[in-house]
Amino acid sequence: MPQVDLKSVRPYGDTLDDGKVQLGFTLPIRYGPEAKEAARQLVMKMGFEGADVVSAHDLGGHFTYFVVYGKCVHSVDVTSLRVPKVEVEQMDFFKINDLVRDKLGRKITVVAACTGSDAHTVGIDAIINMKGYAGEYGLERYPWFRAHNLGAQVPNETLVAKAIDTDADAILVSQVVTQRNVHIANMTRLVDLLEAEGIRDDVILVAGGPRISHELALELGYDAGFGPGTLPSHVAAYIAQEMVRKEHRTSPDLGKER
Amino acid sequence: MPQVDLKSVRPYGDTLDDGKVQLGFTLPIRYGPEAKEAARQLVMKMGFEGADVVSAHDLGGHFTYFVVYGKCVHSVDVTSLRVPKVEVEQMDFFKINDLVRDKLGRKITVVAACTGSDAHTVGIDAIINMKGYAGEYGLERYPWFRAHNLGAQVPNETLVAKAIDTDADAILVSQVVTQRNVHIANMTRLVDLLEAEGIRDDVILVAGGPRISHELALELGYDAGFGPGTLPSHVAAYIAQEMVRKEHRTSPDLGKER
Amino acid sequence: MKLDLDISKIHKCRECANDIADQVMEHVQRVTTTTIERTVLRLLGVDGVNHAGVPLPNVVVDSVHRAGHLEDGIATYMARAVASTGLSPQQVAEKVACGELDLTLTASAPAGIGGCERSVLSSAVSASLDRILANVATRREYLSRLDPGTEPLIYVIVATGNIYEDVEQAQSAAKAGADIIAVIRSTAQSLLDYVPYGATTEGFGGTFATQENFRIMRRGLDSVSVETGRYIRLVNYCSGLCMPEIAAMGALERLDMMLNDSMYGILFRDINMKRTFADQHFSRMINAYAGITINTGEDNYLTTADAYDEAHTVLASQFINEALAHRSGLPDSQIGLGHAFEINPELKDGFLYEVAQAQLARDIFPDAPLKYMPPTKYMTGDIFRGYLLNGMFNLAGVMTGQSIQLLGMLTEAIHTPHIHDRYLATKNAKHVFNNARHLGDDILYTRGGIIQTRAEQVLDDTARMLQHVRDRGLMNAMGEGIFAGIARTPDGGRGLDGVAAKSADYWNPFEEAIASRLALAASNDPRRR
Amino acid sequence: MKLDLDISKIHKCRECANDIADQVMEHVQRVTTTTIERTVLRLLGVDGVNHAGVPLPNVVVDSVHRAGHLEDGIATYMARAVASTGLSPQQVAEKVACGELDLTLTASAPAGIGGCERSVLSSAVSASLDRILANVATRREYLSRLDPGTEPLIYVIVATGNIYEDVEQAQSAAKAGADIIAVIRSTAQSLLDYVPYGATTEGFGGTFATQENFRIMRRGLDSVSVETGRYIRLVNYCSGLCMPEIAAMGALERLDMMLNDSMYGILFRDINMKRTFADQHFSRMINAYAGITINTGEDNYLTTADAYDEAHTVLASQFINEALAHRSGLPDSQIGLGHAFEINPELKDGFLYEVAQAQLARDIFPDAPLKYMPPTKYMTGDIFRGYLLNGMFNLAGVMTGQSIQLLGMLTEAIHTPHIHDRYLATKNAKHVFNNARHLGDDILYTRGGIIQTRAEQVLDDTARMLQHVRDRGLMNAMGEGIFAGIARTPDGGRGLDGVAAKSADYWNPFEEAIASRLALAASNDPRRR
Ligand code: B12
Ligand code: B12
Ligand SMILES: Cc1ncc(COP(=O)(O)O)c(C=O)c1O
Ligand SMILES: Cc1ncc(COP(=O)(O)O)c(C=O)c1O
Repeated sequence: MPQVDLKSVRPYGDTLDDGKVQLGFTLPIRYGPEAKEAARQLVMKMGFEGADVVSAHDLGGHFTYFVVYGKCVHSVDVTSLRVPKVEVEQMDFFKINDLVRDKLGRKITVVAACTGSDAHTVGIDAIINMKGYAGEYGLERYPWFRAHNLGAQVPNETLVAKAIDTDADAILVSQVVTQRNVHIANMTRLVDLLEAEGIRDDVILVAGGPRISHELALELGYDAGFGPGTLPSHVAAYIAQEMVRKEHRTSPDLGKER
Repeated sequence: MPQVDLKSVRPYGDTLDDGKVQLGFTLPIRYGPEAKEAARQLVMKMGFEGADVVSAHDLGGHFTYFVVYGKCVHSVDVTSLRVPKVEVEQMDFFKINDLVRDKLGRKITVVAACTGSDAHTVGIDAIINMKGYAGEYGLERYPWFRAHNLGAQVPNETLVAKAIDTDADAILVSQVVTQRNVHIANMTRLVDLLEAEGIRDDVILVAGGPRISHELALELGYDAGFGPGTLPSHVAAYIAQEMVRKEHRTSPDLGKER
Repeated sequence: MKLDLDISKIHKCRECANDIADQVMEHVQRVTTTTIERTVLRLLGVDGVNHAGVPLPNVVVDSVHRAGHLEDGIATYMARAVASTGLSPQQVAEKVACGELDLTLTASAPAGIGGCERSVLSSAVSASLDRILANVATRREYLSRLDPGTEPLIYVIVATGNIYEDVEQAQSAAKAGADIIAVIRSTAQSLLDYVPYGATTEGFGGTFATQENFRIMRRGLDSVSVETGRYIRLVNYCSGLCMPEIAAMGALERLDMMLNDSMYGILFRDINMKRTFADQHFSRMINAYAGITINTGEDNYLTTADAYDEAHTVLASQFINEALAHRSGLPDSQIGLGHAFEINPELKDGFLYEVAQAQLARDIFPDAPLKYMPPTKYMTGDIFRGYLLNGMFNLAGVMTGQSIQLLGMLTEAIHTPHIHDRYLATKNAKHVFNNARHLGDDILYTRGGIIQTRAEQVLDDTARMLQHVRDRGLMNAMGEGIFAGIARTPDGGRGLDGVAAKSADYWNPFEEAIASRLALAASNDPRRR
Repeated sequence: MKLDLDISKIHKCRECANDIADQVMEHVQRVTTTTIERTVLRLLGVDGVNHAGVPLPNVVVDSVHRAGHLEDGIATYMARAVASTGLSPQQVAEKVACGELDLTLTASAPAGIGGCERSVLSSAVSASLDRILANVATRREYLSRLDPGTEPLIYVIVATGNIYEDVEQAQSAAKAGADIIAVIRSTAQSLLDYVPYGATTEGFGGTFATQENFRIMRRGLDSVSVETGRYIRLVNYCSGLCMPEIAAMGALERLDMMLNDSMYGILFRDINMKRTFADQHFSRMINAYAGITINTGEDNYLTTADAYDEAHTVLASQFINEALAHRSGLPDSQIGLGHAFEINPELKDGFLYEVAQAQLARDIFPDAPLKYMPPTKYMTGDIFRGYLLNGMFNLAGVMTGQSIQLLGMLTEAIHTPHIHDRYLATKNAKHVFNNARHLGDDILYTRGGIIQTRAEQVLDDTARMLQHVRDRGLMNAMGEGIFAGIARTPDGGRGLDGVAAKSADYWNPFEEAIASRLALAASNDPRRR
């Protein structure tokens, strides 16, 4: 097979650069030959060289669902991609606790919640609860962490109050429901509140959820974002390392002495 | 629900004009966050406002398969679409035979084949064979048709020879295999041969197959094209009506008298 | 019985569940709640909102409750007001709303009201109950005239947040073959201590349950029923802080099924259990009277707890839901006990364990219209895998004779369903149901095989659990996190402030009337079966 | 036996099939064909093409055949030429190709050659056979060192037309979990009366079967076998006008399975039956010797005939293929009888009929590595439906203990598989196999139920059909369109000109050697079991 040109990568079906892409969508129009043609033309507008409507289904009168295969002409320059990633060295339970003990000398306090009207606790519980997730312990079991899990449907105000109350080092927010971008509004509001309280820079602010990426989190003013498949140790390692970094920034000598 | 603007129709997920489209494709690059970003960017290039890589699979080292959902910004003007259609009034077995008897007064001869290296006879058999298809008789059972089915893998030359030999009124070609556009080459060659023999205008030239549209057939110089779901009566009605039209064109009075 | 279970163990479980339910009923009969009283008003025809958008039933009940007088029941006050003003209940409510009338002023009157004062409401009570009866008749008429569907009935959800888009999606689904449409509620409506008003177009993850929305959707479905020749059933939720009010709305607007679980709100919405147990009872009486099939929510346990390890909690909860439902007058044919296909699909022979669980429910509750919930927890963004899992789920459904199959969506992990997701799901179910229609009849389970052994084990675990719950009492046992790993206490959670002890003169004309029409021995006699 | 079939009916069928096969063998033993003789040359090491691109085995055999001298076997001429020139067979062939040598000039020599002339080839013969044995040993060694896979083995096709792309796709499939890779051939290679030469990159709907392509793919699979720790099997086709030549190539390049049906070419490629019956026999002897499992092609019947109505033709053909395979020395463990999941999926209870058919094959051929083909005919552009049908197919496969599961592609009706189509198919199969691994063991079929009744009916129809075929003789019966509705006559079709009656002095050193190594009683004694 000829070499892939990473400066110009195209979809691959069974031959390099054949551009093969499958699409599925509904148009709010009546089923029939014209509908198929509309689907074809729509796909052509996306930058396809050929498009084949391989199936069309009447969804009851005035909607039609299509599956289309086409040959995409676009390409991506993979060499120029930069994906922001949480900067963290992977560590296990023991190493993380050792790091906190040795470099920080005190427990890290975190408060966590699934905020707004969101009641999906399974994700945040996976990170925080004793019992943990995928064979790993949650933060509650880390001897050098003090974790407060406020549970579901927590108003941003309550979360901020708890953070102040416990003098938290980190705030962990879970957002699962994303319909009508409710998570964006909700996450933004938390940052506003923290800023209004003047404590935004005192805490490490972390978001997580199945549709959260590090990039999105950064955009919304968070320090880090964690997506699907996150393990407790990922989060704990990040917080611990970030705490140590912070400590060194603010009082470099003290940090070293401990 | 607000009215659909037929001049600007967009994909519909659950809200008018939300533009929701699902895509699936493979890129010939290694699985990982960069690959996901490449997929996202590729979709953005197609004219999407947002794109969410909802799953990415490692296809064994240097290929990654993605499923992406995005919001397409393109729209189609459905009011301006024109889809060429075979011009034919639908008729049943009895009406068609009556038409041929009454307006033509002689049997129509057709020769049919699945040409080139293509051995998919089920489609052409459906149209021609006695036993027919989907509850309809095939052309062999039409008393006012004389049908010769040459079967599979018939060289274009053989087909043309048979058409000359039987003084055929119509030639029916089936093409199922389309890989590397072998059907286009094959169908084009048949037209060339007919022209070389000087009989292109003496016959009604019809193509059919799962990837054949009337539009494509016209483009390649055929009189009509029939796609998936064609019934014998569709083809018979078309040929009968076209024969009658032809007859009237060439000898209008004679035609009327019969 | 396909599983050859030990009948005595089943009897044992049912006995425990009855004892558990009776204990709960002792509490239920002693209290009323704000939403029960608002329900009374709604059934008396009180509707609309005040200038601030607060529903009139809330305005009126709160005015009495704030004054600490809910104990006699709102009907007592309303009857007095009607008797003394000659206004209709709605007019009384409007006057209360604009401050022109204060119902609590009559609170100093001698406790209890005479039969003659009570009787001013009797025409309003009958009118309301007759309207519901008329709905029952209309439903019966539709079902006899149109195709009532074949089990497993196909149940899909719509959840756009906009009732008008919901109708589009529902009609499309019906045409594709769906039998039942559920309008999913906007996130956390359960936590609202009032029912939103009017047609709504802005929900999150679902559409608000309002009476107007019910009406709009019912009209949409009736029209598509006639068009397709199949009666399309409508579902909504009467969970949360307004269980009985929504039950009443559903009864008035001819819903066919309602999600109504005796413990869902307690566990999953942290609603106070004293509140919920009272609310669920009255709401279920209304459901029963309206011929509405309830859907219980055992599936929810398995979204947080492991479906293999905690299978017995589902069965235990089904027994409890059944026992409590009987006490509200629901016949077996209206008790749609819930369960779910949520075992980790990567488990070897996982399909056999799913079949075991589904068959177990079928064998134990032969007359219940079991509601089978699809895989959700282990769904990922891999839509093809999702489509296949849903196919296996549909196979388990038809094989084990489930009644109501809530279809899984291939995009479960991604978004609330797009119009074609639902279409594809319906095709999937129809294909599997048809292609394997009689598979269940055509096979036997090997004695001592994986399926049969698993079923026995789950039944044993259930019996043990129910005995424990009986011994501790359900309210206390719930403090141990026995369901879904969630612990709740009798006085924790939302809505306890809406619970009031009944006085000796407490009066709820609808409870009385429905109990008598349903021939419930007496609404406060817990010894019913 | 799960189906509780009447054993005597099965015996009856097998008896008929043996009689049918014996009749065929009477013809087989009397003739040779151009491709059989070319195979002899290939096994003697003759390879390469002439200036016009014609393979040397063709050049040499044609030169003799054109002169009408094939009756003695090409080995006779080659031995003479080698003996008289001292050249190697390859050198002889090259000289023939450039016109420097004419083998037919020795044709006037006294018929038959002496043992001493014959013996000049014996080292070439043993070298060739030993190389094949070494391949058998290598395979065995791989299978013992690496994971040999669990049945049903996952079989997928690659079909890009370009052998290098095929390797990419095959390796990706292997990593996803495929156990077996088949390289589909370019459209109509069956009709070529020669085997293309060298690495090829331009096929239609598949890739040319050439020895170099076999080698390239074998290398690719060996490398991924080591990488994944699982032995990945390689398959190609020895159907068509070159059956035994391709069998020889497969033996030399360590293929593990080959499509080899006794009637496929006759029915589906209109190849002359006298030609095919002779070719399939020798090709299967080579397969047998090389430890290659054959895959028969009964699935093809169902792409033109209806799978429900014509189910018995599949079973009848399996019996015939088995009987003929035994006569070529194939043990049951190498007879991968084919069948398919092709019943119209819209048929009510269709899945039950599929299970009946698959279980029937399993019960009747307990030691055969049955090859189960996926739905193709009723696949449409609806890829989700396709994915589901394939899931049901996979379920039938694991439930009934199939050995080789050729995976269906969700895009079956659209294109030859894209790289992710195969990936998705593999995930589908692995999911279903794991999730329902012991379902077959855990259930019994109801006596007199749909499945059992259907199986009996198919067996009865099969018995009737085989009796009829025995009475008429297979060659005549094929004129009646009994398989796939296709009628063929003994002298019709392609390739009859390549058939020659053997002389008394006919010599085929490989047939002899293999027959003796396989302990076949004698290659021309048809009375073997
Ligand atoms: C379980 C579940 C429920 C359960 C929740 C039980 C509970 N106590 O959590 C119940 C049944 C109650 C429920 C209800 C609803 N749900 Co729900 N539910 C799901 C489901 C099936 C699984 C979610 C889950 O548990 N995933 C497993 C966990 C482990 O994964 P995770 O959340 O991604 O978490 C991981 C990472 O993201 C990360 N992470 C997550 N949070 C955080 C936080 C931090 C700080 C960090 C570092 C990491 C991190 O780490 C975790 C471990 O790796 C999904 C569908 C699906 N398969 O995804 C729908 C889904 C999430 N639900 C959905 C909806 C709409 C609802 C409802 C709003 C529906 C309704 N109107 O009634 C209700 C209401 C709930 C509410 N008020 O929010 C939608 C959301 C659609 C969208 N994108 O907006 C989904 C996608 C289903 C769908 N397709 O419609 N649901
Ligand atoms: C059956 C079948 C076979 C059978 C064919 C048996 C036979 N005697 O026909 C067998 C097993 C032999 C076969 C072999 C191959 N097949 Co095949 N086969 C199919 C299959 C499963 C069904 C086709 C079919 O019968 N459809 C049913 C008929 C009724 O539909 P139809 O052809 O569309 O016909 C209708 C209309 O199109 C129209 N019509 C058709 N012709 C005509 C002509 C006229 C004049 C008119 C008016 C109308 C008309 O009317 C018909 C009735 O409505 C398809 C997959 C699929 N599900 O579609 C693959 C498929 C067509 N095959 C395919 C391939 C690649 C092959 C092979 C080349 C593979 C190989 N390398 O060995 C071989 C070789 C065959 C060859 N030389 O051509 C590919 C083609 C890919 C492509 N687009 O190029 C497909 C799509 C499978 C795949 N995904 O790879 N195949
Ligand atoms: C019984 C029951 N009620 C209600 C709901 C959800 O409604 P809400 O989010 O309004 O609590 C569910 C969840 O599916 C349920 O199972
Ligand atoms: C036994 C057998 N041989 C060969 C083929 C196809 O090969 P060809 O197109 O080269 O005839 C098939 C079709 O799948 C088959 O089943």
